[in-house]
Amino acid sequence: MPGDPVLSVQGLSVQFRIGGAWRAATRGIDFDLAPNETLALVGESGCGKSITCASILGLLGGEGARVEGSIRYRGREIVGMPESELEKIRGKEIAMIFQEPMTALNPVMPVGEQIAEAISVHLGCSRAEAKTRALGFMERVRIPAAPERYRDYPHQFSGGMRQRIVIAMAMACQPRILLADEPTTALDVTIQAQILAELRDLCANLEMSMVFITHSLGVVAAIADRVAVMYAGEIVEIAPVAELFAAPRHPYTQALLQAIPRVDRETVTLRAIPGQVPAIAEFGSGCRFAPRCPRASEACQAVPPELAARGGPEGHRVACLAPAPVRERAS
Amino acid sequence: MPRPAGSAAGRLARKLWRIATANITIEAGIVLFLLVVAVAVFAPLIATHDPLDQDLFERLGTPSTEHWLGTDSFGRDIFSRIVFGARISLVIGLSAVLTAMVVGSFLGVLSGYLGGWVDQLVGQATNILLAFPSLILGLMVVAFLGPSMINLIAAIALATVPQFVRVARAPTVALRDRDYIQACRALGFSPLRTMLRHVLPNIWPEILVMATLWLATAIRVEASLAFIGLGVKPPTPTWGGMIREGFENILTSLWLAIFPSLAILVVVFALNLIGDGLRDALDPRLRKDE
Amino acid sequence: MTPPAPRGPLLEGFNLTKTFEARRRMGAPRARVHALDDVSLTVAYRETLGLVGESGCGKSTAGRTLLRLLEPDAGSIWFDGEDITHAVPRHMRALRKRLQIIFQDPYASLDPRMTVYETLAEVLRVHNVCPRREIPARVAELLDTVGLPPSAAGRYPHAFSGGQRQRIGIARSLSVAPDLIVADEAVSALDVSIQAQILELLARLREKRGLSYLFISHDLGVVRYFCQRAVVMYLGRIVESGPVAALFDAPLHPYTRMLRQASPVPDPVQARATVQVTGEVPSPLAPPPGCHFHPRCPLATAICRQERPAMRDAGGGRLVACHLYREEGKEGQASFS
Amino acid sequence: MARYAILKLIYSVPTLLAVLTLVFVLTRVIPGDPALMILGDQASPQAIAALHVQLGLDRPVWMQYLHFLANVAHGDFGKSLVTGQSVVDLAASVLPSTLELTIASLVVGTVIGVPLGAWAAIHRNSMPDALVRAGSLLGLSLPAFVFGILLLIVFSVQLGWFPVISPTGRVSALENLRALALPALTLGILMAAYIARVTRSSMLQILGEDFIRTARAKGVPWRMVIRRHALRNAIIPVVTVVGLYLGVLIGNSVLTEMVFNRPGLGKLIVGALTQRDYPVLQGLMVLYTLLIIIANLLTDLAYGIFNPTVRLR
Repeated sequence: MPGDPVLSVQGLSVQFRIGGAWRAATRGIDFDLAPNETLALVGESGCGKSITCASILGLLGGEGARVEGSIRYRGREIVGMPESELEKIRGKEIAMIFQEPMTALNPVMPVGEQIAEAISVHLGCSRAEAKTRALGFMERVRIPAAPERYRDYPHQFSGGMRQRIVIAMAMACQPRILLADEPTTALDVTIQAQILAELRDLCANLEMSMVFITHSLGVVAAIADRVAVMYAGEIVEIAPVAELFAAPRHPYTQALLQAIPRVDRETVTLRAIPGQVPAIAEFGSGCRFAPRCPRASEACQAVPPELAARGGPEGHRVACLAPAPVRERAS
Repeated sequence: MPRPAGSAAGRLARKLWRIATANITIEAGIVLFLLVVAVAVFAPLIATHDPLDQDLFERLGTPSTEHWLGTDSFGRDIFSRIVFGARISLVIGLSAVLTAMVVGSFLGVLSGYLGGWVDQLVGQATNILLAFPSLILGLMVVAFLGPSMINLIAAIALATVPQFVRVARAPTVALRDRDYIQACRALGFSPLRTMLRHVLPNIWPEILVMATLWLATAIRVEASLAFIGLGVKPPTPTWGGMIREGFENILTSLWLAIFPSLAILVVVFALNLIGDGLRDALDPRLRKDE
Repeated sequence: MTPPAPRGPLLEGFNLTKTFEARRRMGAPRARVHALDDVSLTVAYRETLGLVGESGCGKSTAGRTLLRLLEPDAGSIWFDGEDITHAVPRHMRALRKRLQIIFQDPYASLDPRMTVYETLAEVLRVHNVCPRREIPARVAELLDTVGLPPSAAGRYPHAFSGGQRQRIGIARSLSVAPDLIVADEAVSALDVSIQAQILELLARLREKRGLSYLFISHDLGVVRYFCQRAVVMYLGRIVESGPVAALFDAPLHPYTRMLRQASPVPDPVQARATVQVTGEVPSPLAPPPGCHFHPRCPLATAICRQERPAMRDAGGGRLVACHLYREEGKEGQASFS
Repeated sequence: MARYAILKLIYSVPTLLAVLTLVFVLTRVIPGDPALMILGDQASPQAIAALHVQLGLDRPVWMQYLHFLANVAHGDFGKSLVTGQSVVDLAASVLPSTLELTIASLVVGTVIGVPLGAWAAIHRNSMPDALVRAGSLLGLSLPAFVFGILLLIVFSVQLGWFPVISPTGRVSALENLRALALPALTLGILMAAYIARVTRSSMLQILGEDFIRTARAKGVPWRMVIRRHALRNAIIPVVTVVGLYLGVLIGNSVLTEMVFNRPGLGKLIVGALTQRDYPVLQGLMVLYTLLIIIANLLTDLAYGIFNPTVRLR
């Protein structure tokens, strides 16, 4: 990937106050996001992927949460940035779309106005101008009869159309980065396929980078350039998408891929991962997957393994003391 | 092999106790309310005079060591009248609200769970009654039937029943579509068992909160009716009635109206404290994981 | 995994129709939703039948109607050779020992105020499954069957994770020793690693106890893995049915094909192939005339817009409701080799 | 919308009929002969019989009922037993005064209650929140007549800012306003206590919704999020509650009118009660029912204006 990263996350740790003590929901999250790149954060519920995403926009503030480490957007540090500065970045430089299109829209405001609001807040243009731009984006995301539907309310749209409106809203100021937090999870598969195609298209044409959060490896395969697999608040493996699916190295990634029943071919046996994801309070000091890992040794329990290439190509890093050997790929 | 964790009633009591002691608002409310209840129960021991005893030489007396809170226009001891007045307020309020709670919750759960024509009928009746503020409804009934204790209880209960129907019905309807009530049907449980064992235990918190808050309202309405002149007949001491008498002498003897007003305020405030605290403690949105 | 061969029908629905009245807006005229429109399906002894479709297609309604948790407006339901369409409540309650259901959201389907022991013991008591003094032993046995520790008995549902709750739900269904379980999106809310565990458990029970399942799911991958046959629904109607491998490798109905193409596959090459997925499911309040799918169908012709296609036998245990079947069937097969 | 209003009115016919029936039944079960009550104990049997015929009491009950309904349909509620004036005229003469008080209280209650509730919610668990909560709880615990008496003592008797007794007859607008101030404040502040609570909890719920997060993620400044997104949604349930509270206001106006000796329906009904003036009572109850039905209708329409999700396309 050419160019300096638009977003650089280093040593990110988000802590929550639980029963009087600060507990880290994520630990040592490191990743870069290149221009025009789509990075998928994938993992099961509670792995910290959504929290990581929300912390990028500084939406986690308040008494109950604490963010440590560094998040740099084109060289500017976001962690600790005052709210007034953050408001200038939110929506304009970095935009976000959410899982539930139903609840993500204000039910008593016409959808067109909700799109135009972001435009007038950031670009300070007139009402008419904002409306023209908003309409343009409604058409851009293929909402049929956009001018007639500008003044309609969210409940008058289907789930798929609502998600398109949320996307139009995020696109409205042509941000550099789009954070997408499980944007297709609440949708049916045929709608999901269309929204994914739409997002791919927008990213390519508007030269935008995207952080895409999902629990589905199938969706990852369809959208991502690079993938970071998360487990219990940590990134365990990060690699280009083809590489990750062809030659996964972390035992968790491998197990996850073997646990998916596939529609395109016969699955003879499904390999379930024994045990369950630890709760935040149960996080150990060593590798957090060790208790469920078939390859775990005593060393794994002691110290957290670092995310490193470990004999593979530099772009494919894995946090495991005993990763699968690098496969020779006949290219 | 672990055994079931105690009887349902025992668990309920423990849970109530835990909630009650966890919240300072509820505690304060309960202490205040129990104090009033104690005053009502032990009224003959606490009162310094016979509340009906007239002393024409001591009319409209200011508070003194003999008459702590002064005397009224018949020379009766105000303190003793307030102490005995607590009995009327509590008996009418509690009887009315308990009646309304039992009848209303029963009808609410029944109509919510069964739906159909039962629901239609109960719903219509409730809506008609709900349209009326409790004071107007109470006024109508007492105006025509006469202000006896039983009629007052009936009037206030009638005005309160629809509140309980509503509060029991809405969550029942929501529960009916919840999977675990569907599961009860799928497991072949009878409607009665499902309602008693699975619906009711899940809605009692709301009913309890309602009961506390409506007890406060009932006491207020009883006092209001008495103020209008529709309370238990004089010379029986009622707080509302005392304020009514005091109001006639408002320009000369302020305390006549003030002291019974304070008594009402204390009881109603205590009940509102409890209800409000309970509502917060039981609100699933505010509740921390147990 | 090779489940024993099916032998004859166990649960059958014939021409089931169910409509719901839509909630009325202020003063709007009442509207009806056809959740089930002439739906017939059969679950054979020891068979696992998948029921797939997108939200609002009526698959969940079908499952609940077959269990008579909802009453059909028309059609009949037969269980083990007996017409149970109008079985009286008392008889129906007895039948429920043999017909069970597990739900999507295991937390919502458990009474939050009852311990696991109470939940299970209640069922055993109500149906007199065993003598009272044997209840604790039976509960322990059930917990063991679904892979929960004995200590689980004294805890409340909220103390468990999603996968463990689903195990409790399964234990509750098993407590009456049913012949058939309707699994309504039973693994959809679970993470993949947990989903695999629960599927493993369900498969083991199928082998050990000879259970039949009606397995309702929107996930084609799970259905292909777990079921022998599957039925595809669209807007209250069945569009296609058949053995899973044939159904998903060579769909006959254009909708099945679209669904199959849209289903995510963990393979970057396949996942990025251009998919021909268009349009959205129309409002069930006003479904299109003729074949419900015609507005989204790339192949629709005049007849599709006017006439409801009949269900046709396509051989090999397959049925399809498409006017274009004879012409397009082979083409459809060719596109997925 | 118009169609909805008409439907709603048609639906209130059964309610009205039920109340009319109740009123009729209640007047028939009262112990005592109305004729005796009107003419006094000394009346001759002939006079009583004559009055029976005049009042229609000699006919069978079902005919009396139909007659009663027919009269009501014609707007005829009979004459007061005490003054002989037509009930409709009596009610019409004081209705404006009660409506004036109700509407003024509604305005006071909403204008004070909504901002206080929103303020408390925004500053949850801090000083403003605690103050508003404690104040509103106190307000909820005060019976209207007690609070009225308190205000009367402080502002009229002690400070002399407002008249102790409302003036009757034709008075200047300013004087009228002065007389209205205390009763409207009494009811309005009590209502504000309730409205503040409802607004607070509604606002708290809305602030936790996803679309608030969306608005923040768009970069909308916090003050604007509150005003444009949170308040506009939080107000919707408050509309319903304000509407329901109209009934309480009408009820409480009886008490305030007594305390401030203000002419109105409340004074009329209390007078009729003490004098057992049954035709007036009957008429007033039907009038109250009508008022409440209208209040409910207006609430529903207002709800539709604030909540587009129930609005017709």
